[in-house]
Amino acid sequence: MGEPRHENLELMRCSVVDCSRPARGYGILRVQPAGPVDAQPGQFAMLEVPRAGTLLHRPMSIMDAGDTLEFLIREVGQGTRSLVSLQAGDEIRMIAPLGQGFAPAMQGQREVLVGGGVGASPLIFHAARNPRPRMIYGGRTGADLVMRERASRVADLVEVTEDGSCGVEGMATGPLSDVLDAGGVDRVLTCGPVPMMAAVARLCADHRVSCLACMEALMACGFGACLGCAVPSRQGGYLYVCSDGPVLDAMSVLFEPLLAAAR
Amino acid sequence: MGEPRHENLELMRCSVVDCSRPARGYGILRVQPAGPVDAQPGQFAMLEVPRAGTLLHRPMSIMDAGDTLEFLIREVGQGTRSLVSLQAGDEIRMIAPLGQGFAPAMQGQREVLVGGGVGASPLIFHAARNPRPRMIYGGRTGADLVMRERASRVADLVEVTEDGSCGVEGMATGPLSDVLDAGGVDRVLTCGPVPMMAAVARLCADHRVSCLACMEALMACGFGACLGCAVPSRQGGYLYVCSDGPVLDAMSVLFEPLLAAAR
Amino acid sequence: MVSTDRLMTRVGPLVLANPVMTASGTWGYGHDVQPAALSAKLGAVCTKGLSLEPRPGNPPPRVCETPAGMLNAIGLANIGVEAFALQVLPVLRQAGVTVIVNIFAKSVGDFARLAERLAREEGIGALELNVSCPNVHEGGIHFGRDPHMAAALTRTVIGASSLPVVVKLTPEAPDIISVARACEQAGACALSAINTIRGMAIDVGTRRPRLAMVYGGLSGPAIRPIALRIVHEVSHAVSIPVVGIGGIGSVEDTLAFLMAGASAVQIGTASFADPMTPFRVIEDLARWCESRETTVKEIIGSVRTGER
Amino acid sequence: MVSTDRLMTRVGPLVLANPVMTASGTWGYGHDVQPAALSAKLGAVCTKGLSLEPRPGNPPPRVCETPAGMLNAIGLANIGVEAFALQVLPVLRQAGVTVIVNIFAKSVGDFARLAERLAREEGIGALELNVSCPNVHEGGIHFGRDPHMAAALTRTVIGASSLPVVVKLTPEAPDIISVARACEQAGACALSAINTIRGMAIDVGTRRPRLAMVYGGLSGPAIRPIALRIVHEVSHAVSIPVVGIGGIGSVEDTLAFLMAGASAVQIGTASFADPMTPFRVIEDLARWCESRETTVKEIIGSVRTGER
Ligand SMILES: Cc1cc2nc3c(=O)[nH]c(=O)nc-3n(C[C@H](O)[C@H](O)[C@H](O)COP(=O)(O)OP(=O)(O)OC[C@H]3O[C@@H](n4cnc5c(N)ncnc54)[C@H](O)[C@@H]3O)c2cc1C
Ligand SMILES: Cc1cc2nc3c(=O)[nH]c(=O)nc-3n(C[C@H](O)[C@H](O)[C@H](O)COP(=O)(O)OP(=O)(O)OC[C@H]3O[C@@H](n4cnc5c(N)ncnc54)[C@H](O)[C@@H]3O)c2cc1C
Ligand SMILES: Cc1cc2nc3c(=O)[nH]c(=O)nc-3n(C[C@H](O)[C@H](O)[C@H](O)COP(=O)(O)O)c2cc1C
Ligand SMILES: Cc1cc2nc3c(=O)[nH]c(=O)nc-3n(C[C@H](O)[C@H](O)[C@H](O)COP(=O)(O)O)c2cc1C
Ligand code: FES
Ligand code: FES
Repeated sequence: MGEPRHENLELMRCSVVDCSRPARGYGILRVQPAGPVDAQPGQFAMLEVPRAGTLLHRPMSIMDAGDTLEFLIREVGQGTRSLVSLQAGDEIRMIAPLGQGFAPAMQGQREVLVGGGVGASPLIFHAARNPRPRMIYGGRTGADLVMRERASRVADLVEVTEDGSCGVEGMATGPLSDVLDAGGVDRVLTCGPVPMMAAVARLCADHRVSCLACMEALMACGFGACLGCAVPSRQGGYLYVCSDGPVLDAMSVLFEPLLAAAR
Repeated sequence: MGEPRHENLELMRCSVVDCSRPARGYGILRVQPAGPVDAQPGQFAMLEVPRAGTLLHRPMSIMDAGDTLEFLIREVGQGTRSLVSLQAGDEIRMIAPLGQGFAPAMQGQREVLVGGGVGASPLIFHAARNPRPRMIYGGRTGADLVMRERASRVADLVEVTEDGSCGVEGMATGPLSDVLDAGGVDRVLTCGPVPMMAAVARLCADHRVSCLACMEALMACGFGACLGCAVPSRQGGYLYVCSDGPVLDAMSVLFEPLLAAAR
Repeated sequence: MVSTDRLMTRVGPLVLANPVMTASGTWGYGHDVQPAALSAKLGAVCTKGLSLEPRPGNPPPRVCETPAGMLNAIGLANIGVEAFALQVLPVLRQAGVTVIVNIFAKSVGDFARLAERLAREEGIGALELNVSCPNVHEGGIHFGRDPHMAAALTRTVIGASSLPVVVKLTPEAPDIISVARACEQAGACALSAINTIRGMAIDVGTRRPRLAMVYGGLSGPAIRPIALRIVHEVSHAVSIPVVGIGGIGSVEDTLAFLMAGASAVQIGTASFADPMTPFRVIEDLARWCESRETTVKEIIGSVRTGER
Repeated sequence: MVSTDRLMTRVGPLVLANPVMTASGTWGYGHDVQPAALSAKLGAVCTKGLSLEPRPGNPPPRVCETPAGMLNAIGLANIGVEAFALQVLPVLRQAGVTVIVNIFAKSVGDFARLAERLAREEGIGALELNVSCPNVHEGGIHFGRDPHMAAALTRTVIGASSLPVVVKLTPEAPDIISVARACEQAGACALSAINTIRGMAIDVGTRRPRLAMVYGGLSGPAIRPIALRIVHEVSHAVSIPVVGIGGIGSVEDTLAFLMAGASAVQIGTASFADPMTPFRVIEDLARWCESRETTVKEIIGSVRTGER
């Protein structure tokens, strides 16, 4: 309470290095910030949407942070459409990093990552910074596994598709269940659609394995000012995705109301 | 009344050929419409403002219409700033041509054009389509006479600046007064700031010379739907710049309230 | 222009081929801005606010742009009822336009005279009572603020004309639900909502108001969330149809108003930027209904509230 | 951060270094979002709406974007008066922040208890009564709609606390001028306007309201023209200072509200996109006044109406 959550909430000017299109409807945006950005996997940025006339900025997980910052963006509306159409040399402002990321894996800790859709982004960042983990990567069809190449460079990849067009047929929880049954897993990190994360959290709870979920919520600010990003807490009340998370102990999240809202 | 004023109010897709910058704060936008545009000098277009998040389109006099359409744009706000930053290949939509232009000069009719600021634009178009007229071109300083080169190609140019930095020192009405005193002028065409047009109209009335003013007004639509573009009529009531004009008989316009509003 | 049965809707006794109308004051008289033949493809045209006598309107500046909206203080400039009856109506009738005539007056008596005069003409689908224009003192906004006055006015106009009466609600009514219910009880065949909301803009360079009348009515996407909320509230409070108005410019906007409970919509400000907007919306709506095998009737009021 | 005498302004007994405050609910408690040392550079901080007991707030989704605006239904989540007094106020006091504490309650009695409790603490500049939050049933919007209730509440709170009281007006009051005058007569030291306007948005894909609470408060540039008009109306109807709120994000916006009659402004939604907005506005305002050799005091109410 007594301390502000953020040292610096200045908008940082970045110039776009490139925005590649790994697949239809997706973009990988790489920007060069004015100064160095010390980001942890799981943290996010609030990106200004240039030239779209939108008011609020858009939260995006950081997929890589070194000299440049990288984001994996799926087009779902006006803001993301405008972001993936950025071109080299364009300017974009953002606040980064924000939120609580994944705690780094401890020495010898065995992790399994479970990602779906653009949820692969923070997991790839985490994998790249930690001893090569196993990663279960799910989607409806093979085309949804847009980061499969890149993921396989940093993790032992298990691909899962609902239609079986790529890897195992079914849901990500299938292979996860097998892995957990086999034992020896210390923690599971998950990021993806709410139904997937809810199922992963339940499986982990059943197996008494700790689970961290990298959550999403509609956000107005991204830094604790609006109280918009509430998710129900199992302890009562709410957790705030932008400041308590986005990485939350999956046990502390009450997924049921979120699932109902998504139906 | 019984007839619609416009045959076709479809937005026309154009691609930007180029947007040159004749001077700081000005742009000459050249676009290639999908089909041919049969525009008269004095007519205007309603230009969509791409990527600025603005709602309404912006009225712009047509400076030339052949294969391409040309506009002279002064940056005064968000819309015009965005328009002059367009680049070759960009797409822009517009409705054109709109409004009533200058009636062409009749055989042997001797005209004097009096322009100020971007008001030079429709006059240059008119001059290019008619026997070489005399054109008085005024501005605060020489830097304001951005189209002087081009104007001198189509008209006998008299330059006037308030600070004397270029051509005659003073107001455009100075040289106009001399010309009218000398006699032989059949009509005067004017476009520019309201105080200039009001003074020109008064001079012409004093000399019993007919005067056409190409007027501006704040516009929401540009095609007679909103009734926003009213200017007071000397006959009582209002004239509508977009449909009765923009070229109006200067005698029919009540300039006094417009002058008061501009103070 | 598509017009399948899927798009059919009712506004009181009016059966409309589709639920897309143009809003009063944004489409002229239906034949002067766009050809009457085009207007005939709309669900209906609401003509520019009409008074007994012609009116010149307010001094300029009359309009200015604001974030995602605009302010207007046109002052209900119009050609007067006689010119409308003699010059406009025959053209609209000929072209088969469904016409809703928006009217206003400064007294109940003048409203009645206006309605009477119009009732003598063929080809009018309904009257829309503008009891809510914020831009002129005599524009009748007091009628729209008070349930009793609104009801009395509605009754008088119905008595004077026998034409179906739509009452256009002002968002500035202290208690819009009461006004809506009072108009329903007084016999209105439908309600339309909303008219503009009074606003102001200042040019800080000159320190002048951007409108000569100082205040003007705010319209456009900026007011859409407010309009949608009011349409939702009102359509749940009455059982006559509600026509949704306010910042509509796309099929998504139209669907939102229908789902909230509107039986039809009016498009205003959006037509200023693109005067083909209403036709695009009709086509998109036809495609939307087609691809989902649904109808406008099914969409009306289908918002899923209270499920969480 | 500049803070010259040119920017000085008064809000009742409060003398502010500059007229730029942060709006309640958009700047946390003044020390948690941005450091208290930064908050100290503001004219004042209005803290997040506070109640006697802590409140968890509404279920998500709580926010959504709309054209040039946003809807929120936070539900007045807050830490409660005890935690505020014990954990927050000492930090703000220490840093020298000018604090206006925004409070709400569901009864006059609870309002009084809240005011009494806060009056026991040092370092509070004024109370701002939120009688207008549209997002919770017990949020007290009824107090803000009725002149008599608003006046009675104001009197009670003043009696209970001796702290200066600012009443925050709701644009949804049937007669906002009467409410304003009633609060003035009841002893309010200033009025602030406006709070958000209730709106709604629907996701037409899922047919669900975009907010779990269905309706939420509209804020941001979309409402600016409405807010400016209300500030102009209210500041001409009362002689106590008015604090302008609604869609302010730049020095031009701030100047417009000052010219319309506001003695100070609050910045809300604009800080969500850029949390340095208030400081940028202060700097720009200092430059504007400097270059024109003028002062905030001179700008207040200087709009040139009635000159045409
Ligand atoms: C912490 C965090 C990290 C995120 N990381 C990524 C990422 O790495 N890559 C990526 O593509 N997206 C990410 N998102 C989601 C992304 O922020 C939204 O997709 C984006 O804001 C939508 O903006 P828009 O203007 O394109 O869509 P809008 O027009 O605003 O909305 C389009 C649709 O998307 C939904 N939507 C909007 N915002 C969100 C959201 N925050 N979460 C879920 N659904 C939303 C809306 O409800 C609507 O149905 C993240 C969100 C959060 C909170
Ligand atoms: C028929 C017609 C022809 C025109 N031809 C030209 C032209 O050839 N070249 C050119 O540069 N401009 C022309 N204008 C003016 C031009 O339309 C405006 O400058 C433009 O709309 C301003 O848009 P903005 O978004 O940049 O400014 P805004 O942010 O909208 O306004 C900035 C400032 O400009 C003023 N302004 C806005 N619109 C007008 C207007 N229509 N007339 C006068 N002042 C205005 C505003 O009051 C404000 O003070 C013409 C206007 C009309 C009506
Ligand atoms: C320029 C203009 C003129 C209008 N004139 C009228 C009118 O004469 N009568 C009326 O009832 N409403 C009038 N309105 C209000 C519109 O019909 C409509 O209710 C309002 O603009 C909201 O819809 P929109 O956001 O789609 O424009 C006018 C609106 C505008 C913008
Ligand atoms: C997320 C959010 C939370 C708010 N919480 C409060 C509150 O607790 N108390 C209050 O009086 N106003 C609250 N408001 C209203 C603002 O203080 C302000 O009156 C309104 O947002 C208009 O200003 P703006 O357009 O600058 O945001 C809140 C507004 C927002 C957007
Ligand atoms: S997004 Fe604003 S508090 Fe979390
Ligand atoms: S600009 Fe709309 S009527 Fe002239």
